[in-house]
Formats: sequence, structure tokens, C-alpha cells
Amino acid sequence: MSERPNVRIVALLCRWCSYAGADLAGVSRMKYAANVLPIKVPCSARVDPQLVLKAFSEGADGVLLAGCHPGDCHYLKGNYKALRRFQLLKKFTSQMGIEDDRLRLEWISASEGSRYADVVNDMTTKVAKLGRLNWRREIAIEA
Amino acid sequence: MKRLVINPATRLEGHAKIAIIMDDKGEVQDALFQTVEFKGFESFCIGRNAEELPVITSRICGVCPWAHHMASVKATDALFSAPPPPTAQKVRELAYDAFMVHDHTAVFYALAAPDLLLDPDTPRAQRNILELVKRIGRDTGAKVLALRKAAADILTITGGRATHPIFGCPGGITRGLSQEDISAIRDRSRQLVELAELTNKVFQDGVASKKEFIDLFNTDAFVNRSYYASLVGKDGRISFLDGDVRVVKPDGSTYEEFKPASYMDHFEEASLPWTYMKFPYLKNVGWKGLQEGEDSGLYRVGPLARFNVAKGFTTPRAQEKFELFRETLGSPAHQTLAYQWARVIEILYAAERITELVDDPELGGKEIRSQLGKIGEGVGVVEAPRGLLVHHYRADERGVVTFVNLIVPSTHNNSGICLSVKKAAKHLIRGTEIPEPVFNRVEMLYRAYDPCLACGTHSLPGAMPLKFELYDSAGRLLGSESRGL
Amino acid sequence: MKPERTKPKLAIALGATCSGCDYSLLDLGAGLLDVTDQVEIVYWPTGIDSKLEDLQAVPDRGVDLILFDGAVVNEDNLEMARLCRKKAKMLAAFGSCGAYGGIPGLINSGSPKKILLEVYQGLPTRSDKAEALNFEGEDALPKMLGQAYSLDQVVDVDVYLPGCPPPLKLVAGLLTDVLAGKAIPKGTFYASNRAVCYECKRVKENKSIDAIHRYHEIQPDPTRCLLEQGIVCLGPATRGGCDAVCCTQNQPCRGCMGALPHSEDSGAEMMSALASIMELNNENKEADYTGIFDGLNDPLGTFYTFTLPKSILGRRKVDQS
Amino acid sequence: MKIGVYICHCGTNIAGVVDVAKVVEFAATLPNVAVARDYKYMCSEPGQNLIGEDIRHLGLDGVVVAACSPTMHEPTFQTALSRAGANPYMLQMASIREHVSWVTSDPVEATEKAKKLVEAAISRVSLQEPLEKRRIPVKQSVLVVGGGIAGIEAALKCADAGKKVYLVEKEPSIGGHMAMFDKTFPTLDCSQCILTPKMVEVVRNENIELLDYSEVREISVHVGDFKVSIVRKPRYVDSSKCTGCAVCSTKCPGKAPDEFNLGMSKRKAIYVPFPQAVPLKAVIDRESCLYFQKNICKVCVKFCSADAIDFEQKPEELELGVGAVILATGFKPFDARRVSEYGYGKLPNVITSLEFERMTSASGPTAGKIVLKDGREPESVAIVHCVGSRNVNYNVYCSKICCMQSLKHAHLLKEHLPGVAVYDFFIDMRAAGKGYEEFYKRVMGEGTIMVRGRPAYITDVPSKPEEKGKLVLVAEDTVLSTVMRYPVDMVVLSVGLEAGEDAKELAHTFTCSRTADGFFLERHPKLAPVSTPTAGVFIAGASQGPKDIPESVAQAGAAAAEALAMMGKGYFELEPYVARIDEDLCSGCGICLDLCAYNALERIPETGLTRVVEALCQGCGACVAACPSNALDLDGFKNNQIMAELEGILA
Repeated sequence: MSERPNVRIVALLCRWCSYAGADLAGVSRMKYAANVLPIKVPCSARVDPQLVLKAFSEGADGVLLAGCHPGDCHYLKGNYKALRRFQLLKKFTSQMGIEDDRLRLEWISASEGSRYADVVNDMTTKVAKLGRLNWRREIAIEA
Repeated sequence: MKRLVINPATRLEGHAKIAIIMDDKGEVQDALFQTVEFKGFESFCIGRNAEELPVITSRICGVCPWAHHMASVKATDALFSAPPPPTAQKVRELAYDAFMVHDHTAVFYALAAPDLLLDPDTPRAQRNILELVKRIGRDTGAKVLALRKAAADILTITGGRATHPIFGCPGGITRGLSQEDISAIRDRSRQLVELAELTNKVFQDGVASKKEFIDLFNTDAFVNRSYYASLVGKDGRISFLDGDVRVVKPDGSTYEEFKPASYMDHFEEASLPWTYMKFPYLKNVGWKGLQEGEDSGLYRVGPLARFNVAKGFTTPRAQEKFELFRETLGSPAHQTLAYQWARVIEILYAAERITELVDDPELGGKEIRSQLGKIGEGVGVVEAPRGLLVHHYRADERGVVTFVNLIVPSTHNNSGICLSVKKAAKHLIRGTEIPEPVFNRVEMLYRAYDPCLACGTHSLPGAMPLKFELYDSAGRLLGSESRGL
Repeated sequence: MKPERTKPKLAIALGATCSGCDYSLLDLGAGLLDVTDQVEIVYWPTGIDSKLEDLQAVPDRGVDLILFDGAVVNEDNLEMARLCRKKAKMLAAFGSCGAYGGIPGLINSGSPKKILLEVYQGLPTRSDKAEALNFEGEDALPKMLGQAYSLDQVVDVDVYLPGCPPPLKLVAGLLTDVLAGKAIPKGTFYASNRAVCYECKRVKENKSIDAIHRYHEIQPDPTRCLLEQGIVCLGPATRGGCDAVCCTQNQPCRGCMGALPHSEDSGAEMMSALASIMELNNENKEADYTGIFDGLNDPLGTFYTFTLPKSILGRRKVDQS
Repeated sequence: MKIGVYICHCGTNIAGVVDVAKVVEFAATLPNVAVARDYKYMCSEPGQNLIGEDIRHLGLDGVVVAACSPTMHEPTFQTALSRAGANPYMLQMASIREHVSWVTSDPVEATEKAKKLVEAAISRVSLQEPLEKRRIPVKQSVLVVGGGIAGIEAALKCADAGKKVYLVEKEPSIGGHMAMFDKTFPTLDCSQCILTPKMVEVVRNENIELLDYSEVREISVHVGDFKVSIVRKPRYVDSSKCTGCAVCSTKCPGKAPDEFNLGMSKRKAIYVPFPQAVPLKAVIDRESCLYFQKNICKVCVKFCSADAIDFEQKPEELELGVGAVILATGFKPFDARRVSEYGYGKLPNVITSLEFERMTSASGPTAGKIVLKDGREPESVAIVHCVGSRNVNYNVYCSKICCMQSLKHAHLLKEHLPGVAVYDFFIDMRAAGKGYEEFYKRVMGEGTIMVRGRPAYITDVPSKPEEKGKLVLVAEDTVLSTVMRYPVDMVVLSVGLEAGEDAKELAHTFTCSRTADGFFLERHPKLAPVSTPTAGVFIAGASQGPKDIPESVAQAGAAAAEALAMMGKGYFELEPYVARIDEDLCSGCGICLDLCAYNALERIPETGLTRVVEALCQGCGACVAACPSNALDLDGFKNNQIMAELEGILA
């Protein structure tokens, strides 16, 4: 990326597929935006919507959820739950004024290193276009 | 000229203020009753599911939650084209009557009674329900509170709890009454009649039978010849939940009668820069400012309005009292202080009505919901204890609210209150001094309206602290005086 | 009777509230008198004609317990909250508004400016649409703070008494503890640490649902769990203490008792729970679940009716403009 | 809390891009950090010792290693911690190679990102808790479900290793489909001859308890100790007395179609399934028994010298406890009726491959003669491959054995009826296997006519005189690409293999899943082909997918080996990541109960609250995220730990 956007994207990666996919991107020396900050979770189903909301309220400009492709979940059916939670959560976050591109769910398998790199770059570009979210839960009141 | 410093702390409770504007000659030019509360329900209800509005809007006011709940439920009945089945209607009416007792008694004993029954020399600090209880004797006090609890019980049986009911839904109610419920209600209904009789006796002996009070009622400064608006049942008698809106002229003759749904063609609101309150007036007569008489669109709602609009009650004992009321004060009764008396009589009606309903076979029916129909628009109008209450919603095809308009009784009465205050002030104030009697009198006046501005202000209706401000015609503050702050 | 030890001082103050919390105290009936006998009420505008001076006159931390009823939406509320904090030995967030922002907190779903415009210009019965927009400027009127806050978002709070209104038995519980001079740990909730379901009498069988219904659309089986019948009930994510009164009335819990211990956001908890069991029997490669939540028109209003200001996001995005 | 932070250069892999010194310097400033070092290769012996030394001398209770991905070296450093006396789970790795230095070009950005990951790891590790791998003792006994060749093989292997084995077979005799075959390809040795000894060995081996004519009713899946309840159906013959003499059978008046011969012959109401049956005991079929139907007869009682007949027998229920389960429930042949255009069931001389097997078997209905329904010997026979297989309308998969089976049949035809004309219709000839291709050549050498094409339909309506009284196969010969009509006397449909009827229930009972085609799903197609997602449950034979005898036997051995290895170790070792529930917070709402893929959550009957069955929990955390009252949390991935990592990463 020529100009470096200062946005921060938290990536919640399932341990078996997406985190391994990210590893592969590394092993294959694929260059992608440094804006992504990975956190390893056992399964996309472990991700509590509160974690996503917390990420936004703590200063993330985008949140990426990634898990195994449907049917490939290491825990059989975890990613289906992740998908359903994502759809409901998304409905809520858009009501709260958080733009669509800031919250994203992707299926990234252990063999899809390049896909991980592409998703990160694409999301970084889109979020950068939206700029910093700098969420304010409370408008500060002077003491 | 005496200049009073305004203690900033007074603003803390400044939910209601009275501003009096003098002309250059030191004559009262205008008196403005000002509230500063603002919540914005009309706005944040938009986007919600329509069926949630009975839950949300009941929170407009913790003093009259049932009124808002019921108006909202009726509005959603209409919005979902789902007229409630007879059983639901009857349970609704029964609960609502219990609520009327619950609310009216609180108002009477907590506000009116201290003014009317305690010795005039009672220090203000002790002019409250707890003190009153001490005066009328702890036993009697406890009795009143216990009897009143019967009303709370009925509300709990029907709506889960007395404050913020879990009760109605579009097209009916969500829980029917079991035989146990009904017999529990029957027991309590007797206590309510007892409470009502007791209260009427207290009023009769303490006030209605006392000449000095009747004279006070009749003092010209406390009489406002205005229009009146309220619901009337098919038989032209007082009805809290159903019927059309009738407006009578100051002379008592009917000015217009219309379906609640068409309220917009008849009411309009002005808003003035110094208050969050709105000023409704009769659209077809027009806004002439705070003026009484037939040319001014100013109208009043509430117990007194109901008494002036309708031709009485359907229950015998209440009807008796009604006739006595008219005998004593004439018809229409423009005496603002008469609000209190009307209120006390309505307690009796509500209690009597419950004893009728509780024996109605349909009350325990199983059919408590009706089929939902086309989704669109709905207006729900009820007689809140303090008068006409309008909820008006529109929703999209999913039943998501796109528009909300609310007119609460104290808003309807806003102009009335201001008028009363102005007239009293004109009568009492000379120069920039605010003489002592003003407080008691003016306070008694607006307490008569029992303005519940929680829907406005957060005081037990009427017990709100008062603050006077004097302005000159240029709007410069001449002085101010606080009371109860 | 001989002069007993000085009674504990009690005050009840108000912010942005419907005052249902303290008004409902009158429903203690005769019980109210027992309480008032044992405490000295220094200030309670709803119940007695008390002067604010009375409260101000009390030395700092001179009131044993102040119940603050209401959210904080304007400068008046804020100053009152701060005054109470100053005067109270123990400050209680009284009711859902004080504890979580409550219904007035729904104002956080939009921008206050917009709301002023809507209420004062947008409505049909308004004749003079142009006027009355200089409220914020008018110093006679308290300034809106731009959003609603829970009490503990503006001052330090000692105990919480949630509920809309708080169940009387919980209020009684707090008063009893205070009268008994019991040490009450900071942050104590006078409510259950378990969810409403624990108190709900409805039968729970199988938590997997295929369709969402709105409570007015179907007549649910009065004996079975509402959620299992597809009605979105916040019971599982909401503090108990209310005896599941709403469920008993065949209506879903709307969460007025707020989030459970260790949880910041009952709305998110419930969204997660609901999405987890939705279409649980349809988990396979082909299922893409598009539109399964179309029936849920209003997540914000559904999951945050009483708790928006206290939730993790707290309010709608503040427009940078 | 004392934390040690170790930044690895990984030669130039990391240090080439990330300014390691800066990261160390930064880390040292963070709370709880007692020491921050960097080293060329942290994973090297000296690198690990560096950590060990600090743990011992500085008394570190948490370690952060910023190096390669944890998938690479987490075990290495965990061991390093244990060796130094620290708990291995007090380690948190920051992947600054795969996730930073290898993917970021700009050194400044890389260094910044590395710092964030390190800070996240530090704030996370300070909330981590010591954890122990879970050890669950394993019962020293095996349940084998299914008495076909795979089940028999697995049972024998485990028994030979000295483990107690329960072999459950739902039929009156073990042997499965293999017992019905005549010859086996490609070696053509007699199926019975090689199978019988193994069957006999089953009853002889005292480690094996044969539960014939029995079915698994239910099982409570607790890793290491499965509680199994089995129903034994009544034979109405006392096995302990019956000698298998079959006199009863000869005298019995009741008749019914013989299942073993696929209904091509009749058997008696009391019967021994087949001569080599194991156990060699009679069984009474209520439906055809005059005593049970009409309450008359009792001839068998009269003639049984052992007086073994017992009409009063009731089903009996057994409770077992086993450490491992091997599912070898086999397959079900494709029902040829479904391919209506081939007329099976309507056209008398269209038969299935399995019927043909019985026909050619000396002990079969025709005593080994290949004859038409009218008793004549066929002059021409057509064999059709892929019936029910490789066809979107039925099964898309290849049944694998049909090609060889068909070739075997072609050969047997030539052997039994020299001069018979044999047409073999195939799509592709799949003869991949030891000696298979050679067998194919041999059969072609025997003069079988190979037609590359799938018959469109089979009819007995002649279109020319020479087709009179014949079955006509209409097929496109895709080699000549012309549609031709082949008149023959007999058609053998080589039916494919399908998952057994009971596969669905079995999968449910044993909480293992199935692939789309209904066969049992292995835990990993390559690396765990006989394991299932449920630890301790293994699969073998055709229940996992179509396969021939040698494969089934090999797989049975593999399954046995897995089970034995597990029992040999004596315990399971499971990751310490388990869900835990705080019963003081649980409201019993039940949200979690049905969403666990492993049934690891159950309602406590007395309290109505939820309990976690540790042994079943796989640690995915689905329930933790779903639990609306935060009563559930996941060891190793606790809410506060992940939150801490989040706050660290965004700090």
C-alpha cells in the first residue's frame, strides 16, 4: 500500500483453519497490510458478539471473523453458529451506525494463505476509505 | 425594586416554573407556566415494533402508566386492525377502573387533602400525605393506605404489577382471568367501594359542606370560562375508555363531537420558546393566547371537563354525588378548584363499576385475543385521570413504527393552567412584590389540575415546587421568588 | 415512647424518570408507614414537600442512603446526581433508568438534536413549525447533554436496585439491610445473580427454534418456555428477582433487570444465545441462513429496550459531522 | 505476577525486518514484565535454556515467546516450561514471523505490529492459569458391532492381544455377506473355506463373548468407559442345549423364504441359517411357526433329543462397560428394483450379483447350478456394471467392488457353462488392486465380450425373430458409438454397495457422523481413517465406505490396533481446554444443552441446572459464547483472557 492507512482491524481467527491459513500466508511470504491484528480462538463459534462490540468500543476500525468453510469445522458445526450470530449482530451494528465494511465474516481454510492475504488487503482498503471509527460510547462530560 | 438572586440549585428541580410578565405600568401582562422536562418519546419510538409501544410509552409516566398503556394498546388495536373481543374489553375496563381509584386517591390524599383538610397553620414541611396520616390518626391513615392497596392488588392480578403493567397487546390482552383471580378481585372491589365512600365523606364533611370553601371555589379570580373536552359514552355519560370526543362551549352547549381518530382536525398545538411544553387549542376556534371565553380556542380537560361535558354516571351512588355537585356549583362548573371534588366522585364511580364488572360472566372468558388484520395507522384515546390522552401511531407493512404523536392531558391543560395562573396573578399581584397569598392560591389552583408532567414534572402530581419570575415587557427579569425549592 | 437512637437519613432524588420507581413505594401500603417511622426522610419530592435546601443543608455524606431514580439526560439531572453523590453515604441507582439508562436511554438510538427537531417541528398538530428551536440556547431551560447516561456513568454508585419498577421486595431488602446497619459491599445488586429463567415456572424442553414470532402474533402455550415457542424473551440474559412476572403474564422478558454478573451487555448475550439456537436443526453445508432474522425488525429496540446507555456500544455512532 | 518476554530473531527471518531490540526495549516497560530478552534462535537448546534459567532464578510465573507461529513451536516451549518446573500453559506465543516479518515489507510497520502482538500476549498471559492435560482411564474391553468379516477380524485381533471382546451380531449367525459368496476375486479361493475357520475361532477364543441375534439398544458415550445396553432376541431354542443337529428342521412343517439364499429357496420355521453357521444353533421364526401362529404342532419339541426348545424365551437385556467401540456394521446391497428400466423383479431372468453368488454356491438354492427360472441352462448371459452406482439418480460414488465382482462372475460362467456367451457391460473398467488387472486380462482371454457402455434398458419384447424369448439389452457401445441390441437368456446386475439401513441410528447412538452418502465419517480422511470424532469409537469395513474383503480385513486390523494402542496406554490424554460452568450463575435456561455437538452438556435432574461432562467436551467454546448468563467459560480461552488480549492488541 502506498499511503499507509492508520486503521486497525482485529482479526478473530479460528485455530484450525483460518489461523493456519494466516500461517501459510506467512510461510509463502505473501505481503499484506500490517493493519490486521490477529487473535487466535479455538473456533469461530467461540467468538462472543460482545468481543466484537468490545473491539469496536476499544478502538478497532474493523473486525474480521474467520473460520473453517461450512462442513469443514473441526468441531463439526461451530462455524454455522458463528454465521448465524454474525447475521444478527450485523443487523444490530448497522442500526448503531457501524458501516457494513467494518464487520466481516470469511471462511478461510488452512490451505488458503493467499485468500487470507487478499481478504486482509481488501478489507484494509475499504475500512481505510471509511476512516477511523474512534467509537465514543459516552460523550465526555466536563467534571 | 427588590431583586432576588436565583440560586442555581433551584434549577435542579426546575421542572416547572411560573413566569409572570408585567407591562410598564406594573400590570400583569402574561403568566406562563413553564416546564423544562424533555424526553423525546415521539422520536425514539420510531423504528420500534409497534406492539412494543404499550410497553415503552407506559414509561412516559410512572404515575399514570395505565393511562398511557391503555391509550397505546388502543392505538395498536387500530394499527393492527384488531378490535379486542368482549372479554378482553371488560378485563381492560375493570383494570382501568382500579387504576382510576389508585391514582385519584393518591392525588386526593397526597395533595388536595393537605390543602383542604389540614389546619391552615400547618407548616408546609408537614403538608404531606405522611403528615396527613398522622393527623387523621395513624389507624385511619393506615386504613386508607390499606384500602388503596386493594386497588394495587387488582392491578397486580390483572397486569402483573401496579406500576408499568404487563397487560394489553394489540387485539386484546395476553393473560385472561381465572376464577381464582376473579374472586380475589371481588373481595377487593368491596374494599374499594368502602374507600370511595370514606373519601367522599371526608370531602363532603371537610369541604363541600363548608361555606368558606364554596366561596373560595366561586372567587372570580379562580373561575375560568373555557371550552371543555372529554370522551362521552354512547349514552352521553362519563366513559374512561371508549366513546367519541365531545367539546362543549363555555355556556355548556355542545360545540363539536368527533371520532377520536380525527383529533387532528380539531386540536392544534402551539409551542413557545420558553418551554418544552406545547400549547394545544381548538383548531376551528383558533389560538388567541391565554384568553377565556367563546372566541378563544383554549379548552380544558380532566375530571371537571368530564363533569361539564357528560350528563353523569351509569352507577347509582356516583350519579347521586354528580347531581349534588351540579346543584352546588352549577353547570357547566367553571370553578377550577372543583376539579378536586369531581375527582373524588369519580373514585366512587370506578369502584362501583368494578363491582358490576366482577360479576359479568364474560369477564372470565377464554377468548382474549382477536385476529390481526391489515397494518397501518392507529389512534388511541382514553380519559386519563387528568383528562384526554391521545396516542397516535403509524407503521410500515412490517409493523415498524414510522410516526408517533402524543398529546398528554397536562399538555391539553397547559393553556388552562397558564390562564388560571395569569388570572389569579393579575388579581393578586401589584407591582413587583409577590405577596404571600399568591403562593397558596396559585398552588392550589394548579394542583387542582394535578398536572402530571412526568409526562412532565417529577413530583407527586401537583406537589411540584414553584418558582416565580417577574419579567418586564422587554423580557428583562425583574425578580423572582421560589416556593418549595 | 422514649427518644430512640437517631434514625437513618433517607433521601429519594430524581433524574430523567417517570418517577414510577418511587411512586410505586406508595404500594407498600401500610408497610410504607413502618418504613417512614424508622427513617428520617430528608428529601423526597415525590412523596413529601421537601425543600432542596434540606438536602443541601445536610453535611456531605450526611444522608445514609439516597435512592436516585432516573437517567441523566440534561444538566439538571447531572447536577442533581453530583449533589446526591456528595451528600450520600450510600448512593443507590434506583430503577432501570438509574442503573442502565432505562427507557429514556433509547434516546441514544438517535441524535438529540434530531429528536428535538422531530418533536417540535415534525408533528402534525404543530401550527408554528418554525419556532421554538433555541432551547439549547435558552438558559432558562436545562441543556441536553447530547445523550442519556446511567447514573454510574456520571458519578460513583454504591448499590444497584434495578427493575422497571424495582420489585418492592427488593426495595424492602435494601431498606432492611440499611436499617439493620448491615455492611453492604460496593457494587451490590439488589437482584438475583441468576437469570429470570431460574424463577420462571414455564417448562423448558428443547431449545432449538425454526421461526421467530412477535408476542402479539401467536397465543403461546401458557405452560411452555416462550423462547422455545419462538418468542424473543430476554429472560436468559437478564437478572432475576422479578419472579419472571412478564413471562407469567404471557409476555416476553424485555430485560429491565439488566445484565447478569460478569456481563457487560445483556443485549449481545441474548443475540448470541438466540442466534445459537435459531435453526439449530438445520446445520449443514447448504444452509446459508440468509434472512433468518428478517422477522427481527429492530434488534436495538428488542435487545436494548432498557439498557442501551450501559451496553458496550452505549449509543448510536456519533456523527463526525 | 512475573512475566518473562523472549523475542526470537529466527536468524534473519524475524530480525531482518523487525527491529528486535526496539521490541525488547518496549516489552521491558510493560506491567508485570520481569525480564525481556532476545536471542538468535529461541527454539534452540540454548534458547530454551535461557527461558529455563529465568524461570528458576527469577521465579517467573508467565512466559511470552515472540517467535514463529505457535502451530510450529508451542509444544517445544511448553516442554521448556515444564522442564523448568513451570506449568506449560503459562506460555503465550506471539507469532511475529508468520504474522509479521514474513508478511510485512516495511520495517517500521513490522516493528509496530510486533510490539502490539507482544503487548497482547503479555496482557493475556498475566490472566492465564496453570492447566493440566486431562487423563481419562480407559476400560480394558472392546465392543465390536457387526459380525461380518471386518467385525470378526477386529474381534480376533483384540482378543489375541488379551482384551475382553464383546462381538454383537444382529443375525442368528455371524459371517455377514462374505458367508454368502462363492468364490473371492481375484484368487478365486472359496469364500466359505477361508471364512469358516475365523468364524469358528470366534467361539473358541475365550476372550470373545459372542452376542449373536442381539442389537445395541443404547450407549452412554463417556470416553474410556462406554455404558452399553444390548438386547438379545429370543431364539426360542436354548443355545446351551442345542447341538445344531437340525433334526427339528427336517421335521418342521412351517416354511418361509430362506433369507440366506435371498428367498430363492425355502427354509423351515425352526432352522439353522446355513451349514457353517456360528453359532451352530437352531432358531425359531415366530412368523412361520405353527405353534406361535396357531398354537398347534410342537413337532420340534417332540424330536429334539436335547430338549432345547423353549417357547417361553423372552428378550434379555445386558449392560456392558467397554473402553473402545469398533463399528463394523457393513453394507446393504443396492435394491435393483429402483432401476425400473432394467426390469428386475418383473423379468424373471434378470437377477442380482448376490443372487448369482448363491446360485453358483454348492450349498446354494440350485446346488451350484446356473439355471434359468425354467431350469434350462442359459446360452448367453449379460453382466451389467455400476447398477445403482456412478449415477446421479441413485449413488454418485463408485461401489468399487462391482468391476472385479463382475469379472469374477464372467469367469464363473465360463467355468460352469463352457460355451456360454458372456457380455460384460461396463462404463470404465476399474481393476486397481493387487492381481486385479491380471485377472481382467485373464477373463478377457476366456472370451467374455466386453461392451463399453451402460445399457439404457432391458426388455423382453422382441423386435426381430432371433430376439424371441430373449432378454434384450439396448445399449450404446461407446467404442463403436452405435446403439445396439443384445439378446441374452440371463442378466446379472452387479449391484453397488450402500450404507446399512441402521447406519443412521447407529451414527446417532454412537455420536459419530456420516458422509452425505450415508457411510460413517472418519475423523480425518487421510490421517485418521478409522477414527471418528468421538474418541474411542472406531470404524472398519464397508460401513465406512465400499471396499472389498482384503481392504475390510486390513481396516479391521487398523481399527483393532487403534483400540489396542488406546487401551495399552491405559488412558486418554485430552487438551485441557474444557468448558466449566459456575452453578451459582446458571439459571437452567437450557440454551447450551442442544447446541453441543458432543452432548457434553446435560441437565442435572434434581436442580434443572446444567452440568459439563468433561470427558466429552472438546473445547470448541460454542456453548461459552452462547451462554447468556456467563455461567460457562472455557479453560485456556477464558472470556477475560481473550478480552485482555484484545485490549493489549488495541492498546
